[in-house]
Amino acid sequence: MKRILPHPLLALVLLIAWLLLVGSISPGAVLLGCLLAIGGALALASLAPPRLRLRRLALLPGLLRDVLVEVVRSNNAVARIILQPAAKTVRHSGFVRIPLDMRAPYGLAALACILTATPGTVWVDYDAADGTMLLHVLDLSDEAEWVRIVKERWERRLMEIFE
Amino acid sequence: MELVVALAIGILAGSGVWLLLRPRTFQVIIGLALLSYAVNLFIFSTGGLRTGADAILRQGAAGTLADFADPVPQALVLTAIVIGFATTALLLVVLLAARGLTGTDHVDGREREQ
Amino acid sequence: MTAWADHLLVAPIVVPMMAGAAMVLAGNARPSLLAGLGLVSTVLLLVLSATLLVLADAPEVRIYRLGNWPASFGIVLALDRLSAIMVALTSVLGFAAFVFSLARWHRAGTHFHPLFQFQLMGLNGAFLTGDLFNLFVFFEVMLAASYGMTLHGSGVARVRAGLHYIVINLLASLLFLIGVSVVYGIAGTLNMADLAARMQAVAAEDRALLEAGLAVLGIAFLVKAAAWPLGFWLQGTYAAASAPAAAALSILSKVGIYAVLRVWLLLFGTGAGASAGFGTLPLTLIGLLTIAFGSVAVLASQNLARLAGASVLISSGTLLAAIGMNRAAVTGGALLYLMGSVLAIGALFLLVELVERGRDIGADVLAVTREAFGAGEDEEDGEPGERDAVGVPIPATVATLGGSFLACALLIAGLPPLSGFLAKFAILAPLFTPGGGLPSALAWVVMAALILSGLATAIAMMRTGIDAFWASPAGTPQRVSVLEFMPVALLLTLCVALTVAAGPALDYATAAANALYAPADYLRPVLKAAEAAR
Amino acid sequence: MSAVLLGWAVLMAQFLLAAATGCVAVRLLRGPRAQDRVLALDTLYLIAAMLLLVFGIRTGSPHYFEAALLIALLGFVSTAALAKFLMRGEVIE
Amino acid sequence: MPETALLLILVALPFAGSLVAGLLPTHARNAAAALAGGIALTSLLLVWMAYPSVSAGGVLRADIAWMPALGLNLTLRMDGFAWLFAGLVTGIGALVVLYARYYMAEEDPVPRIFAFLLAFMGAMTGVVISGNLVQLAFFWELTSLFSFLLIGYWHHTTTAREGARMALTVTATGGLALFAGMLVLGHIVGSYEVDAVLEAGNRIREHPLYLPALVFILLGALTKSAQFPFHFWLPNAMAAPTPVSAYLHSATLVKAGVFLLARFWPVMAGTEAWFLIVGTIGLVTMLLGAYVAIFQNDLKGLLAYSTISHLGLITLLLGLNSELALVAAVFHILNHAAFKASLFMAAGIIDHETGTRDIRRLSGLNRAMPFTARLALVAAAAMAGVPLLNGFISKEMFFAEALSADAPLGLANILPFVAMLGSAFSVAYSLRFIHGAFFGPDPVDLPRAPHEPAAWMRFPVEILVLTCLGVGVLPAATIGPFLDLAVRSVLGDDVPDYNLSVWHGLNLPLLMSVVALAGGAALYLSLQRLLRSEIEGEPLIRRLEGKRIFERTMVFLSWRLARRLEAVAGTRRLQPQLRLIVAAAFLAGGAVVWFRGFGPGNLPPSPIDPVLASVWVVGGACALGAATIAKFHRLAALILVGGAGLIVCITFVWFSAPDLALTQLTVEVVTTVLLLLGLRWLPKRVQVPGERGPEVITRARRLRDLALAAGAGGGMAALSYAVMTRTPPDLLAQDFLARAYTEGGGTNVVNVTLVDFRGFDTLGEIFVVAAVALATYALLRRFRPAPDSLVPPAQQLDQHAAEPVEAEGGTRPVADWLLVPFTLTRLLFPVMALVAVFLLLRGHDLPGGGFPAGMVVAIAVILQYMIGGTAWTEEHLAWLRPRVWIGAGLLLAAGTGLAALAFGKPFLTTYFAYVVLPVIGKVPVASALIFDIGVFALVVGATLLMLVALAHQSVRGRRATSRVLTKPSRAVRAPVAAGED
Amino acid sequence: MTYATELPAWAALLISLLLLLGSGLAFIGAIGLLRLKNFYERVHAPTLGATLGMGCVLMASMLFFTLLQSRLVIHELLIAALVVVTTPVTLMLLTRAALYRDRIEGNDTVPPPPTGKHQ
Ligand code: NA
Ligand code: NA
Repeated sequence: MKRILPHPLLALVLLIAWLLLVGSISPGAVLLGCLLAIGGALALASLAPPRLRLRRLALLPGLLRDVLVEVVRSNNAVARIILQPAAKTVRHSGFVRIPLDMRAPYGLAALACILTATPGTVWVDYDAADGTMLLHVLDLSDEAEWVRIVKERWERRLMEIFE
Repeated sequence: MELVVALAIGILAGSGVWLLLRPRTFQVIIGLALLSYAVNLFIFSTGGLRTGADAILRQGAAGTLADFADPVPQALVLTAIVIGFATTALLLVVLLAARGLTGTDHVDGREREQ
Repeated sequence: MTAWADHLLVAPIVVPMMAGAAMVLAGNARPSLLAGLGLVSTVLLLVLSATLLVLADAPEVRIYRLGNWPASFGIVLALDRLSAIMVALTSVLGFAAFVFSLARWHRAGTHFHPLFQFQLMGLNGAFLTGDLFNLFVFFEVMLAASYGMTLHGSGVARVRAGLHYIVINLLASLLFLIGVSVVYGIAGTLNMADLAARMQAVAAEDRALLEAGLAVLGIAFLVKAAAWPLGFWLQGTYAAASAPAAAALSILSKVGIYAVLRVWLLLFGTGAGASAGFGTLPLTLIGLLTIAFGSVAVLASQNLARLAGASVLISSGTLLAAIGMNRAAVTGGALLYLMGSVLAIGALFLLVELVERGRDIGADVLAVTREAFGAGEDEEDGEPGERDAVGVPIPATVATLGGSFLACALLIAGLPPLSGFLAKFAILAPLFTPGGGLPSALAWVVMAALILSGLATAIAMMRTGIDAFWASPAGTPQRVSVLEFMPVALLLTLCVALTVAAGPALDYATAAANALYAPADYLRPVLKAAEAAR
Repeated sequence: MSAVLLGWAVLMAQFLLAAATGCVAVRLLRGPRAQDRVLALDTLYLIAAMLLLVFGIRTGSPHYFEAALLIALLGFVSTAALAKFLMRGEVIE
Repeated sequence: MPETALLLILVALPFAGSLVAGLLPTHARNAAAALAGGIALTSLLLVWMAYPSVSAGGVLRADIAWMPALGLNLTLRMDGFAWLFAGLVTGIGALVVLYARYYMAEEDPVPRIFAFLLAFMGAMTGVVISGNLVQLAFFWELTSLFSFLLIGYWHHTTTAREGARMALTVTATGGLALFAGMLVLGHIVGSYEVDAVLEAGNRIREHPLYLPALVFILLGALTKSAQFPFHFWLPNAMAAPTPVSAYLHSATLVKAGVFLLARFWPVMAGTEAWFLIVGTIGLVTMLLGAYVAIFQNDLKGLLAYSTISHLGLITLLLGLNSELALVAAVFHILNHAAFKASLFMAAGIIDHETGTRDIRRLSGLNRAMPFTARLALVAAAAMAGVPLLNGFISKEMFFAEALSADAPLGLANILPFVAMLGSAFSVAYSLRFIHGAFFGPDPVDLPRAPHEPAAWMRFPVEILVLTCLGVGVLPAATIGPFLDLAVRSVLGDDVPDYNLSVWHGLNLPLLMSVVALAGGAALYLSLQRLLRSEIEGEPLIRRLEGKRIFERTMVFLSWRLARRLEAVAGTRRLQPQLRLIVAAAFLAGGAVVWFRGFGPGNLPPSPIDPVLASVWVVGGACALGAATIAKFHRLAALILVGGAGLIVCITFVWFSAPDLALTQLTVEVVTTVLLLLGLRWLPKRVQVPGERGPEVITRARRLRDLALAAGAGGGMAALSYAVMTRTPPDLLAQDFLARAYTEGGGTNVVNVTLVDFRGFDTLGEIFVVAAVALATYALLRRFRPAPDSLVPPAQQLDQHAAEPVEAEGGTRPVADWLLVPFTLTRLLFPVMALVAVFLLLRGHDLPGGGFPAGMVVAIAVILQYMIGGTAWTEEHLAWLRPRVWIGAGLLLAAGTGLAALAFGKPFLTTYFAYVVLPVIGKVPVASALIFDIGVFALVVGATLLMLVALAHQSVRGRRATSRVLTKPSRAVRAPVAAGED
Repeated sequence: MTYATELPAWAALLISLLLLLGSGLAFIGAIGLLRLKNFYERVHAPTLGATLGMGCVLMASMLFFTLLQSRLVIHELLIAALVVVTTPVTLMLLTRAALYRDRIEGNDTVPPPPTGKHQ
């Protein structure tokens, strides 16, 4: 089974992507989609990606919702910062180094996606040796607060899902 | 709209020619890239500019020029883009080889003596 | 249904195409397999082109509709005598260069074989196609392969020259595209015959535009033909290229000439309405200037390879000047000239390598300076005795090479007894038609140009030849394998054959030229096919 | 009604995106650092994709979607290449 | 023997013999000589066989079609005059061959010289029996060619090479002029046939082109006959072995010129121009040659200048426009041939036996070789015009003509005196020849002890001297009939009465002879001191050495001037060439427009879309920005070009061309990566802040380029505007749209056009891509980076992060800063592949197709290379073998085209049908899709081959560096690579 | 806009709002790119367009084509997914590159590399 379909979850994603692309769920499309998904998974297998294990899938919808809310919220915040008159700049931006406990590659990737997708924060660097991550924050008032946000709001839940 | 496109072609071509006449190989390759944009747009423009024309025929129907953009210049541009891409790649490699062998990136393979 | 004989038209393109593709797949690991494939392909091309020569000798052109689409709509191939001549020259030169390369050049770098096949494919396609844009595509096939061929073997000189060659050809290709698209935008077709048929109908206010587009197209052709002042790239490129590549290049510059001939005569023939005869005077003038520059360049050449390149310039100029005279008989002569010139220059390029092999680099420069500073005068001032002078036996290799060089020189300079002289006569004779009215001033200039350029070539080649074969000490003779000499011998033998059979060859060439000047024979089958399909 | 409203909105959206393109272009031209330009190019890719999507709505044609998809899929490759070049002086090591 | 065969054999036999001789082994001297002699004798026999019919007034002809369309046939024509010359050529040829057999050294590779001699003889025969003007020019140039080879026989000596080169340069130039003259003459006459020409005398002389024709033909004749001012090549030609000299100087090469003058004398002479040119040149040459001959110290040099003088005499005679003078000229041609050949042979014998030809060293040889001395004496006397020898009679005739000449410009008055003076000079140098070599004290210090030569070597001389004597004593009986025959065939019925007898009574010519003989003897005696001095060359005009002037002129014209002109009219630099091409295109298009005049078209322009217009403001700014900063800020320029490309892409979408947008986009990305890969190998270029502004010249050059760029841009803009605003013609597009679905089976017309209607273009295009990829790969295999690019980029020396980091589960492939991208991009690989398949499969009906699909796959792979590194990617994607993709793609695409042949359809005919499959339903099956898959495979393979080959350079570079720099230090750091801003 | 006449008014309104919001965010992002002081601040600006901006436009597109073609058209989700996945990659690489360059040039406003690492 593993040899035929090495990454079943990813294959499923590929099948969905295919169906989205062709915009049809006719038998032909599904059949071809399955073939391509298997092929894609095989191709991916040759790149030896880390194995993807999702442990607590139930957490995922909540996480997604929070991400969306956070995206909207920070969009608003950053838009304000951009549009405020130049004179009123009391804010300062800066880097924060955040120690991470998570080691799962997909978890880290997901964290990077979330942090980068929310305007106002950019994942800059990750140091595997000491497990710290460097974050740049547009409106940096309190470094500790950011460390807390990242660790509590995102890292913990991601670790539950991916580790 | 024709004027805008014509001006666009002119600016691309002008910039391209200017760079083409410069002494450094990199300038030349950038110039050729710009020039081929200009030429591709030029070919494309000879078929006429049609915003919102159909690009795809409806099943079973024959198209007419009233509803469709002229496909011939498009086909020509596609060929031209591909050929342009290939030759740009070759030129790049040759200019790298020239730089490696002659030690300079001057188009003549030697710095001009003053 | 298409008769099998009809497929012969596409065969000269498909054969090298498939051979080249198979060679890519075969990889570099099995050189003998590649060589075998190449040999099969080139020999097959020889046979095919001979057949096409016979097939083309008919009143009407032959049409091949690719994809079974009607002419003027799909792409057609058209075979007339001119195409047949060009394809035959390609095949012969291709065969010669290929055999030559088997001695050593094909191992000088990777991918020689497929690139060589692609070059043949591009050339044949360019000569056979009846579609303007398809002509562009095959120009590009041929050029892309020729880039590889000129760079084959790498090294400073090749890369340096190759860079110029590529940049200039890219620019010319862009000009080609501009010209083609204007033509399409105004005339609405890409098929050359269809275009010719539409020329008369082009509205007066659109004609200037069409002609401007064609003028730009003409510049693109002239760049490829290395006309002055657009062809300075040629000498350097040809001189730097490896021998088989340069030999094959000797027909490449003729592609520009071919395009001028084909497009000009078809579009600006008598049927072109107000555009008839467009640009002929500029063409002659450019041709004459090219001859002049070529003559100067041939004299100023410091080495054999550049000299050979300069002779290509003269040959291009001669053809352009002759075509510009806009008379069928002159063009017929020019075609005869083209045949001999392509073969001879091809042979010369192969020979250059054999002669230069084992000579000191810079020997040519020495030769010229020796002459320039009159070194060696001391010898004469001594006793005028000649008894210490005993002839030096010439090794067979040197003698053969020398003889071949002499033949090349005679051919290229247009001196008797070989075909070069006859070809020049064939160009000039119609300009000085026995018993006709007084020759035009231009005719005198063309005569002067042809004769003086021949003289310049003769002087330059004599200088180089004397130095290469007479002045250098006959120490170690060059090592030349039979495989390398056979192609030279083949090309020169063909030149001799062209001399002996000058009459029939000229008849063929004149028939080709006459057909070009009476494009109705070209248009009829193409348009007939188009009509039938509508 | 719908047509008028939507037409106006599309036009406005296009104008905003065009204006965005203009802002980006200033960064693209001014820099000052290479990373600024790369960032601007990346933004330009993004805006171009949006412009194409809006254009799809304007013409009611689904055929421009793939172009937007390709921009989203491939645009980042050139940005990543540029960034990697800045970082390592070499795109492929 | 039929006349055709006779004439043909006469011409062809020597050439055939030459070929055989050339193939003989180097030392087969007897075989070669026998062959050559046999052929010469056979030829002579053939000539003799022609005598009966020629002497009866007949003209032998042979006519073989060669280029009948242009009136150039192999026409051979032998009348009396040609017969006489043919006899001369073959007869003396036979003697020379015999002489050469003994003259040439044992170790000389003689077959070669016999081969050349025979070929030359054939060419000369061809000249004299040509019946066609062009053919005459043809053989004429052949004589130049073979004389070149003969003179250069001893090519290891400088003198031989230079003599040969000079001879060929001068005579071939003349030959080309002659060719031009023949063309003009043919134009005047209306035919190239000699017969026709000879009948058209009046037409020729009265034609407006008479003078050009005359000048051209004379240029040919006078250069060949070594007439002033073209005489200088002849003395240098004596670098040839003596037998060759004997042949060239007596019967052949130089005689070709006077042969031509005599041949066309009836139709071209008789005008004032003729007299002024031919007569004057002959006169000057005669005097000059004779004067210089006196002062030659080399026996052969003396004879050479004497030849010039005698040919001047003949030319003068021909120039006198009198029939009797013509007779004298023809007669003197024969006489000169006889005595000059024998004298050259005698000189050769002296040289052969003593080892020197220097008159100052030679002396008293009549004791050692009395027989030779006597022979030489007689021959020299004939040359001096001593009575009872042949030279005397023709000289008498000359004096008579000089006295009676009807010359303009008062030349008639001085002619007799000039004639006497020339004759006296001739006596003087003849005396010097004989006295200097054979008389006086015994020679001292000669290289060899002199003695008589082999009998057979003397034999030819004996024959010739006997002839001189025979003709001198009994002219009418010996030469009479032949001369008459020749003259009659030239002049036709207008032959004047002439008297071939030794004694004409006591008359003025006789007196002149006596004066000349006495004067010559006196002159020789008076010059004794001067001649013995060491001073080289002749007094008065010593500085006017023709050879030196010629060399200087040639070096100037053919080298210095040519080099200068080439530098002025050409360039080896790229920029001027590109400038010229751009300018030429601009001017060509512009000129047409200027002369024809055109304005914008008749269509109203469509309304301006403000969105696209403002987007193009950005696009234009990008283009201009790139143009401005590309020199110092390469990366920025690259980014800006990317911006412009994106705008082009948007434009394609705007104007309903989604396929173009897709393709442009993929190309855009790959090109950026490609150029970035290249950027690493280019030298750093950093703008120095305090740098002074460009020089004035540079600034002017830039201004010019700016104008050119503006012109080109403006021109293209105007052209496109004009085309766009014109009513579209009856476009082909109509057909494409109408048939795309019904006959092409696809709804995406552009794609159907690409893979079907114009599939041949696409097929060509993929071969372009393949060729480029192969060429790129081949070139990169030999890539050698410049030393300064060998140093890894500064970034890498600074960051040691490139080293793999130890982590759980083995070595991680990438640096940890790439960890997250590495995870994400790997996931993107199958997604990209999926999109590619999607684009490929839908292409025929919807935007997409093989090309963009292939590019997407290539980009997917490149992304892995970028993030994962070369080594890792190649380890994991080993199944990607670009060359296989290329080959398979090409074969698939071309093979699809070929498959149509099996169905009796032309190449590339597509097949299209719907197939109903279970479950899936109706599925379109189109061969065009297979074609497109071929395109796809090719694009994947070619793009990867290029990019990966380029990427590999870094790996190779690193390997090379690690050998050089084991420990990178700051000192070797290259300047910061991206000093772009 | 002939296609749009068939659209219900609510949809038109919604689509219009989404379009305006999306493009407005992109525009604000672009302004941010222009206005913000240094690179590290500017790097945040485009995210506006990339996240919510793009999201709005995609939603507008989905809505529009779903109604127009009377079938579910949601392939825009792919673009959304791709943007989410690719944006971190670019920004991360780019910011790190900027960081590196600033460190090399001794710009002390940027943090030093983590301890125990070479610089
Ligand atoms: Na963010
Ligand atoms: Na397509």
